[in-house]
Amino acid sequence: MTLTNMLEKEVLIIGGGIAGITIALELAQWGIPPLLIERNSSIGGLASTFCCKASESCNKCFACVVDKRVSEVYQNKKIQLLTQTEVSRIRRNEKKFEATLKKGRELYDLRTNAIVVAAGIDPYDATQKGEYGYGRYPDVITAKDLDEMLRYKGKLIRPSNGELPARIAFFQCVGSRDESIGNLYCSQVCCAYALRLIKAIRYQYPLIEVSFFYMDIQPAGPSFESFLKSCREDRRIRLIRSLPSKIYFSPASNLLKVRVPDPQTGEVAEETFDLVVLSVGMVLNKGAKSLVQWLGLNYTEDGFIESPPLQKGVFVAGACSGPKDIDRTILHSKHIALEVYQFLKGIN
Amino acid sequence: MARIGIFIDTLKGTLPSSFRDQLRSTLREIPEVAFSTEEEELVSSEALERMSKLLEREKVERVVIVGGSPKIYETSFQKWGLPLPLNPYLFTVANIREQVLWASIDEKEAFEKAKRMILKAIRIASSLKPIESQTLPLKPEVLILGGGLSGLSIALTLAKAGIQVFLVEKEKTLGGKTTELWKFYNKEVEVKGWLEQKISELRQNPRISLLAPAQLKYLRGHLGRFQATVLTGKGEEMTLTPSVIVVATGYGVERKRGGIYDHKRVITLSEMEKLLSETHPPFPLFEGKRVETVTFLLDETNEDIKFDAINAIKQSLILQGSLKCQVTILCKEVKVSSEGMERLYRKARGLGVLFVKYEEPPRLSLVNGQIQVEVKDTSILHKEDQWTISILSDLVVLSEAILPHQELTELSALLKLHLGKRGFLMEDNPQLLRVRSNRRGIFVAGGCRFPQEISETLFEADALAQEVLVLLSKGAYTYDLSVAEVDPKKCALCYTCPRVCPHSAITVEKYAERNVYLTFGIPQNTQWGAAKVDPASCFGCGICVGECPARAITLRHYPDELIYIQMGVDG
Amino acid sequence: MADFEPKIIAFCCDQSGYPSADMAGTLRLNLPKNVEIVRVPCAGRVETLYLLKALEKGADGVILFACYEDNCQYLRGNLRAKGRLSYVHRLMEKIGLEKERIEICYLATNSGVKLAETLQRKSKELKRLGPNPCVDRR
Amino acid sequence: MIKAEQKPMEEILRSIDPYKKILLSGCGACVTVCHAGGEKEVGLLASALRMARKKIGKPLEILEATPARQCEPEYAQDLSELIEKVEAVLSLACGVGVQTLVRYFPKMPVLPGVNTTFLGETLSHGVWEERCQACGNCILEKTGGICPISRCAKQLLNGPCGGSSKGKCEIKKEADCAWQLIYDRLSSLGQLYKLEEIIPAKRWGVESRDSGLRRIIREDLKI
Repeated sequence: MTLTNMLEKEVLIIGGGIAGITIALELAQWGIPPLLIERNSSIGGLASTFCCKASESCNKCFACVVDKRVSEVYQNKKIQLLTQTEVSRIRRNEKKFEATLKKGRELYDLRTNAIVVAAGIDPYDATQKGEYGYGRYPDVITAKDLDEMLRYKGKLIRPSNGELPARIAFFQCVGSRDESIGNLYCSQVCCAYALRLIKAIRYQYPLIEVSFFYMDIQPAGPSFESFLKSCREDRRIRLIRSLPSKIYFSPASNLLKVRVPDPQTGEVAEETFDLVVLSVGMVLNKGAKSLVQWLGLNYTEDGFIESPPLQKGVFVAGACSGPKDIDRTILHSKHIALEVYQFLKGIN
Repeated sequence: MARIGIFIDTLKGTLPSSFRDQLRSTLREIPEVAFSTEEEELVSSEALERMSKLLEREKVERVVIVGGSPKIYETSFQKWGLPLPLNPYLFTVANIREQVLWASIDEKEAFEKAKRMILKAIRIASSLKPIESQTLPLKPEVLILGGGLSGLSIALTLAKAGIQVFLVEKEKTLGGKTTELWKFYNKEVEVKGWLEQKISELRQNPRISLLAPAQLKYLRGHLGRFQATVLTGKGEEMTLTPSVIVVATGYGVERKRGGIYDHKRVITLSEMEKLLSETHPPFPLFEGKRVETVTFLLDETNEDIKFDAINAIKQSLILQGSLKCQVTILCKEVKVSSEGMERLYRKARGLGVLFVKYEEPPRLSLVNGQIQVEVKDTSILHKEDQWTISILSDLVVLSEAILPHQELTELSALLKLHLGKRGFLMEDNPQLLRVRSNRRGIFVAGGCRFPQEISETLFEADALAQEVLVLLSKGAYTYDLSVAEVDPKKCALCYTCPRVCPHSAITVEKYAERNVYLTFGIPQNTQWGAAKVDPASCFGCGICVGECPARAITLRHYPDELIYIQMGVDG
Repeated sequence: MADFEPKIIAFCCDQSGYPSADMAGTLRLNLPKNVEIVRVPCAGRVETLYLLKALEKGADGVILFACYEDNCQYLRGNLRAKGRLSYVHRLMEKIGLEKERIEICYLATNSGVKLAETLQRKSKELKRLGPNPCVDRR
Repeated sequence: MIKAEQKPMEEILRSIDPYKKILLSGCGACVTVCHAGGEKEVGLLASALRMARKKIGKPLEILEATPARQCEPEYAQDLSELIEKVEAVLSLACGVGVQTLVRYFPKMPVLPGVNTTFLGETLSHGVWEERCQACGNCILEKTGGICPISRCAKQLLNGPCGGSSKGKCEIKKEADCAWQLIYDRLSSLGQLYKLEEIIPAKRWGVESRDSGLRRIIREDLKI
């Protein structure tokens, strides 16, 4: 049997990632109690699976900020939170929106004045880059896999044998800046993200050697320059401007082989790695597609959701409107929160 | 002996019943315990209602909650403003779930540990003192320092929301560095008109008082009661009393000088922007002669700044695309991490703009009135095969070094704000969420913290406006007195606490009735100086407490006693 | 000596140490048996005197869980804690007490694993060092 | 104000070695301000001493007190109740405070816990520098307000020595040459002519301690 509940809210926020959370908290501060819905059983989204990437000192990854905000939402009684809930239909009825929400077997009929789409992003599916062997070679993992490993296990291992890797390679721009797959955009966050992971790993395991393969290093935030300098000064971190085209697996040695140019001479030689980490880029969350359709939103050239949308009362926040790191997602969401407030109060 | 009520939160059955039974028999033996009761989920509103009634009926003076992490209860009691008959600071929590049940294996051991923790919580409860809250009225008045893009968009947003804004700009004109831009990289509109529109809106807004040219001379006071002395261009002093201050004074630039860099054909990105705005197709002219080759030289400084690459690529598209120039861009990294930039970069390459990534700094020299740029191309991997390219250019366009403003050090001292390692305002501390400063009531945005591209600057400005508006929206700031407090009789006036307080919440004021330095025989009513914590500006961290050499400061919600009991040690 | 279970007093900053201890619980990580978690609003609240008193009145070891540098909610609480700890280390050297008994460990809100590992490691270290000879065990 | 520095732990331990019960007395004035002997420092030292003695198997009992100013008779006398209970006093006050206790408690050993270092100024938090030697006849008016007695290693009164180089002192390389500072200061005040006046040699035997114990007497204040 399905139960149908009636709800009347000023704002519906779709997506409980850092963008949705920030907006919910900001609106609650205004005294506007929002409804925050999240498809998964817990909120925090992608960023809440990230580990702290500090080395000797904080490397400004902002992961801890997400954790703090998540617990604030759980404690804030002004925010109505529905987890494991999805939108099954939205339509505009004059000035209001009518949405049907589905939580397990329960249905909610919601009337709301404003909708915030904070659907977030998916990491690029690395199996599509077959040449890197993700999904086939156990020791080829994505940066997200590595991040979760460090957060929940606290240690670095080779998935194939559980041992500590001695040589790691990071491949940048997997799914970004790539004409062959049609992603003609920079995901903006992966350089700093991967370098922070590298710093954290190097701090925890002083003997590990890391090679970082990249096209162009993209800066992030005010202290990036000194951070990058410290990476360059680390003799066990090699920054190599070249993206290997293929990963070979040697079953006999259980190692990954990559053709690598020597940063000093430029000679290309085959090198072996214990672990290869793919810095996967961002693509729009798959679940957002139906929202785009129901609300009549537009996609950007890069396949994200256009923000600000043309429709009144609909707002698009966070990385689903284009790649953003945690820091900029928070700023963007506060900006959206203000716009929502101005819309509801009729200020323009 | 205070009467203590015990609430056992079973956390939907997480606390096993055998455990609870043992616990209740233990609790019966403790004389302070007035009653103990169980709840399935203590943070639910029904349970809180029952709690409230029970507290009233049993007339308990302190409450111990046995359950999960205190973090799940504290906000419930302290921030929801529940009408509990007991001061929220008279509650304490024994965190059995996280620290015992989930951390130990042996059941017997677990119970012993839990018992110790509960006994400790009872001791803590007996030591607790109520803490009241206070309200500070905040009138809707904001002082903004800096009339650049950040400052003026914040001013407009605040004014629209009904805030009275004083905008202080040291120059006569508004707009700051943005006035040097001709076109957006991602829109067809010209920046000039867009900016002028904003400025005229600002000038017409009755809620915005524009003070330009003017400068901040002194600042006293705290959140809600700032006293700012502003020196106007006419040399008059004005005193403003804003509730909140926004600092958006922008950044400085410095172009490379000396030798060839002084040559007139070496220009900056903003000079090129101006040249392009004045150019009529089919081609650009420099001193009356056609410009055919342009070379951009980027990244000699500031690896963290993105907008130089944006502007260079934007300009190259115009030069190469419609003005028939050959453009070369020399850079260390192609910084395309801005929306749409990868596409523009590819478009530029498609049009024939050459990108050369260098490691060693390119050399400039004068050859027949043109600038020759020599650079080693690193795009060939094999180092021995890398050759040096030499480009004869009609114009060389430099990116400027982005620096903190000269006056920023002085301003930071005036406002008691932290200066980061690079000399910009505030350290890059994630907890400040970019727009907050070390002081409550002062916010920082724009280039004086970190120079960014226009759309990012605008998001940041809005994020700041949001914070300010939320703070001012209730007309008052209500806060608990869970803050540091100086005992003026013990204060040695050593100035340690005003120096160490990260929030500049402590000042030395004449308010104390009597001080140890008064010798015998002097009338008691003499007002004497002592350090004083402004409770509305204090964040309650307790740094000053540990630093005070006279041990004259107490942190009201974390006194010595509370810490010693937790340590299991007598003070 | 075999059953010596060192007493560790762990000062936990409310911004990092305490939530990390909660997270360690959530992840069901084992903590050493004899740990006193002392919750403080900021590592900067931990006075030099508390560190000494902890050693004087019963702890075999002390850990100060503070936030990483440049990530302190109160900007410099972690730095002050570090300064105070260095003062205590100097004193301990003079007294002839092993410096390893007091340690500062930097965490973020989400460092549950690191907190548990650090406490386990400390407990092992202290077992090796033996009981604190300065404790007033009256 | 008076600046002091805690004595090395070894020296303090040696001096209190014979005693089982002592009073550790701080002072609420100068030594509190320079973080050498206020209530905080008293607590820290007491705890450290107890541990040090416990470790060598000779437990020490310590009473703690921090009078507002140990150098005033009344405050010092307030300690009498505590002093009766102990075998010795370890004082973290300056040398003056120690001697005040000595005067009022003739049979009680009073041991210094700090070295009274100089009369100085706070340069920044935690950094102090000497500014005055209490020479007894101030010449700051003639030297642009910078004291060559305390700040010149050689206490020269009429210009720098030959060792002044690039504005730095030859005795302590990191210190500024006092006479360079005096010159710069007078020059910025437009008072360089003051340098032409010869400052006569100090009459140490009359103005200063070379003539024996100094004493100030204000007949008008006497009760």
